[in-house]
Amino acid sequence: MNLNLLIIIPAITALGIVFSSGLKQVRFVAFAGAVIQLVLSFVLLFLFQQERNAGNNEQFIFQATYNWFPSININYHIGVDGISIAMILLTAFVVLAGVLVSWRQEKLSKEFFLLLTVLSAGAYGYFIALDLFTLFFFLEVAVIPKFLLIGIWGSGKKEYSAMKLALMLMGGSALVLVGMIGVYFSGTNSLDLITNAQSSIAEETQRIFFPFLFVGFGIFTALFPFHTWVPDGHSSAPTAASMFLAGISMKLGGYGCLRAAVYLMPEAAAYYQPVIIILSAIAIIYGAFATLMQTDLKYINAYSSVSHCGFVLLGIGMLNQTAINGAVLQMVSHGLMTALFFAAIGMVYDRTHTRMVKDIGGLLKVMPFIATVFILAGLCSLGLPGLSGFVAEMTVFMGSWQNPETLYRVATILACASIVVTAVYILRAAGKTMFGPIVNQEHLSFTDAAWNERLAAIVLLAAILIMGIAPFVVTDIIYPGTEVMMQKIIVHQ
Amino acid sequence: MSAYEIIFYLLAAFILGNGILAMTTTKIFRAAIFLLFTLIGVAGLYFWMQIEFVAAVQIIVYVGGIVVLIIFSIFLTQQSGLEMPKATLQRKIFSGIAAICGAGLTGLLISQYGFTNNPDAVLDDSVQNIGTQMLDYEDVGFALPFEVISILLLAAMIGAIVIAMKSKVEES
Amino acid sequence: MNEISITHILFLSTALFFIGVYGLLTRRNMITMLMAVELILNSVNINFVAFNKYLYPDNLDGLFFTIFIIAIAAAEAAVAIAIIIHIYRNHHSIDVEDNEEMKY
Amino acid sequence: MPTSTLLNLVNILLAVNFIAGFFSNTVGDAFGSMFHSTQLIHLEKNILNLAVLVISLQSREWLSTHKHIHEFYVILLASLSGMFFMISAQNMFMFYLGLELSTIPLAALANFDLAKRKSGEAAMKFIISSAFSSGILLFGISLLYGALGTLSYEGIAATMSGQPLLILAFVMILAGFAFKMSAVPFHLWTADVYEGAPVAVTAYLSVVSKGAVIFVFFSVLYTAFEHIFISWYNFLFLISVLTMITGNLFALRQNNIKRFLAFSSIAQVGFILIGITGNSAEGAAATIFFILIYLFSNLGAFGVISLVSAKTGKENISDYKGFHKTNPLLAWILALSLFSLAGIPPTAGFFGKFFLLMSGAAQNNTALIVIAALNMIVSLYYYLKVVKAMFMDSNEMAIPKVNTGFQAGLAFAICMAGLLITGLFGGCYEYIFSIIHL
Repeated sequence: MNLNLLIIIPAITALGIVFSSGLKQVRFVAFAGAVIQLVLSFVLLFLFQQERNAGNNEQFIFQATYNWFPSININYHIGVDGISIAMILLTAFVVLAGVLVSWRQEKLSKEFFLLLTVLSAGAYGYFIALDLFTLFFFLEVAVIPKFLLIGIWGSGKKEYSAMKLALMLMGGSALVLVGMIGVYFSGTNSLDLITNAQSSIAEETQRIFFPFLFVGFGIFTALFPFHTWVPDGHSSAPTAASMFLAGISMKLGGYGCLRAAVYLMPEAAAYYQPVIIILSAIAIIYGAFATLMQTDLKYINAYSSVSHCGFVLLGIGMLNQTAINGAVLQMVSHGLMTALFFAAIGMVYDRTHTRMVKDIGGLLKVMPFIATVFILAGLCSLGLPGLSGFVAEMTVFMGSWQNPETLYRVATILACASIVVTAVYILRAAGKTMFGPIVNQEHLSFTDAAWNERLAAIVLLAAILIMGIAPFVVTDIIYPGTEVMMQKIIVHQ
Repeated sequence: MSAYEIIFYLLAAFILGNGILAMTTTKIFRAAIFLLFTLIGVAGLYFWMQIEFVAAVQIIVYVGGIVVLIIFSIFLTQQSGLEMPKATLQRKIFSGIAAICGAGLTGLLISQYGFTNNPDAVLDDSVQNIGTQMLDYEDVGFALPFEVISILLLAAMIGAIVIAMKSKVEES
Repeated sequence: MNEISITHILFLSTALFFIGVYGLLTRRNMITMLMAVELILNSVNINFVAFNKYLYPDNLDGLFFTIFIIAIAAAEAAVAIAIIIHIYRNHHSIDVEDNEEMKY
Repeated sequence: MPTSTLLNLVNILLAVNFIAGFFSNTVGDAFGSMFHSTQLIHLEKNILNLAVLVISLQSREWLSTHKHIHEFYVILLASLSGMFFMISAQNMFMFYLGLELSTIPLAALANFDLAKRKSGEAAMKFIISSAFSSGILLFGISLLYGALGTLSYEGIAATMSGQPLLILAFVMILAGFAFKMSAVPFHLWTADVYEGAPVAVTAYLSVVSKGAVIFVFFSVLYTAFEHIFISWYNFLFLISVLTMITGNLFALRQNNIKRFLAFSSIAQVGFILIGITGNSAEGAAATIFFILIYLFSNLGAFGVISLVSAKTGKENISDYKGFHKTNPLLAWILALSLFSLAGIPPTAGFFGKFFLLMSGAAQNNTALIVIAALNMIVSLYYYLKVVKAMFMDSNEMAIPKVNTGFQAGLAFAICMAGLLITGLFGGCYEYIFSIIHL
């Protein structure tokens, strides 16, 4: 299969949006694009499995290379392994749900859907890139749409949040840039992931440039102490943008940490392992406790995202296969769950026009569907068995426990303990807003979810349930991918 | 010390003295006159070096042209007897130190480099030779620069006229 | 004939150059700044002529450079004075600080 | 001839000139060795031709009310021809002559907003500072001539050494160049001149003038001063870092959008210098490529500003609040241009900056790359501030709808197409790289 389709379809969608007028046409084009992309992702999954079953054991399948700038050996190189496919599927689900949720986006609808599409194109391109330049290109493509989405359509102190987010993410990518240049001049004179993975980089060089790459990508995934853009950005963004931000954008970072930083520089990863573990453990605990203090639903989910993304980094930092599998699973699971959560919050907000926990109550009676979605998302977040969150976090814990050193044991236990805190804030928020007495009598007049909202929620819920009940569907694709990577990582430890 | 040397040092003192005065005097008209003397001194230096053509050009263009232009513009734009605004002392000291250090460093490096005069140097600077080379388009010729500078003079002239021309709007 | 070392002529031109630089840095009047520039260009001219005369008499590079610099200086002065006169008509002052509306 | 016919005719002729540039590819010398031509030089001239064409298209609005159109074009083209002679020069003499031909008439041009006080001041500042910088440059050249006895680049390269006096001469020449490129610490004239001069002239100064000087600068560095690379690397490193930082810090606090672009262009020069420190074919290619991109991005921005300024006279960043509501298309053009200046993909600026960094990094100077990366973030902040003003701030007194004429529209189309195509399609960079023979 030609992987370029994954970028071409959003590009065509974007063009279509540019040339259509009025909300109806625009959203139809965007919706059609998202559906086609989702179908395409499943086709990709199917073809990928077929190839694997046919005995194609290459690390990356469907590779394609174009000599972009031959004189300095920069290529447009794409290909997928199981990890990429999982991320692509995640993106397709979230994008579709995001378009559905924004169905009634009256204000500047054309620009809104255009930016969403560009953002998704950046994410797709990022997940299939096998050359650091290509990767970096798509990473940055995805930043500015976020800035505009938050700044134009956001709420609250949107301009501040948008600026903070854009600068911190660009700061992250600037660090990545330095790291990339370090990789290029480490001897291979190439930015190709495969080429660089095959020739090992000198350890001295690794130690200099690993922090750049890891922290650079880490900022995208809320690495402590660079997580401060997350709460502001997520809470100010319009619903669909929050979904994209938490669901996709934060995953760019985790994926990059794994794919570029740890995979290319395993020795340095081992060298810096304690730092990574400590920082991610802090992020988990800090995120959980900070959530306790929040009274705004969006802030609750934003801070809990910091905590959950800490698990991704913790898993990667443990440097063993189970933990890394867990990290990838957590990326997918958290992407779906948080998107669902933000969608539910957005639906509540559209009706009540408040996100404060104290102003809302007893919505289950008024709008049972939305309330159910909200509660399910919360349960997934606190790791209820049967939902995706449980699978992912369990795997991370199991992987982490394999690491016998005291420091890592402590970190693991602390991370486990954070689940309890998560349960507290989730149950408190859900209980107050969904069960409890009705606070505002006006809320009685609200209608339940419209068809587009239902569809969006169902799409995401389905994915969460499938992952929770039959995790092997996902793990089967991911494991071979991480296995190949682990071979290099373990050899070099 | 031969007369030849003495003349050089006198010329040098004349040039530098007038130069300093031109840059430090507070009355603008005096500054222009000191500049005039400096430029005449430089022309004298060319005569002393026996490069008559350049000396003549120096007098015709600089003394006869530019300085007259400057004096003319002084008359047009301000009362020549008035004192000009003074730079602050701090600025003067800073500039003075910068200039002296720069001159000292450059002078030091020049004397270290040890330029030695080419003993059998005979420069053919006859007007005929200059004219021939000026219009020569072969290897050592300056025909192209000659053309280029004519464009330059033309463009500068047009620009100057457009700017300095009195427009009717301003009169009303 | 060649008793004077070229180094002495270079000292003269260097001194003249830095006198010009000093003037440019301290003067706040446009016409006097223009005068400073003329001094700088003159010092360069002395250099070229001296080098050409005493060191490299094979061709006339330095001499021509000087002649062209003089011509360019004339053009420059003409444009500058046109601008000065124009400013004076609009502002009635040509001291840089008087009419400096623009700050860094 | 009525004004509009005249302007149309001029623009058509400029377009013909630009297209004809592609068909003239004679290589060799003329007038002894005074005029030299290679494929690379043709390309550089074509880039400048394109820029002049775009500027001419954009400034139609302003020119159509001006009384001295004929003179404007005569002076503009004289200055352009000066740049051509300068680029084609093979010795310091022709270089100097071309440089003066390109700057002295420009000073007159900077004064072409005859009724405005600032315009005259800008012209004066420009001519005095350029005369001063020529003076320094000339003193350096004269010392070089005295020490080496030659003015041609080849001759200098053959006999150049690390003697202190020669280094001093080199530093003086470098200072002269720094003035013309407005690199720190010789940048003080830039903002005032950019603000005061008419927008068309500012655009010309910031793109064509600067571009031409940079073309010459790196070719002189790479040919005449090739052998003292070790000496100039540190100077250039220092200048580039200072230029970037100063440009960025001052750009942060500007209110006037022309001053803002002036400081941003200073910062861009710092970035270009990073590429030049690479001292390699990659460095040269990256520099030319970046200038091509810089042309599109800067002229895109100046085009919008020029239109707005000609129609409403507003030039402050705060005037641009709510610009997107009234002029969505122009707002997007300005935003894309600014993104390209900030180096954000998929605009071409991203590729340009990346290649500059890559060629600079070839000297293994990690500090330089880190500083550059940090500066990219700072610069992003102020570019985004303008974008924020246009898209996010509300304004009762927003700039009313501005009509884009056909010609200005064409200029925008050229800029935007250039912004998107030059980077994404690698052929452009590869072509530049292939014709560089150092």
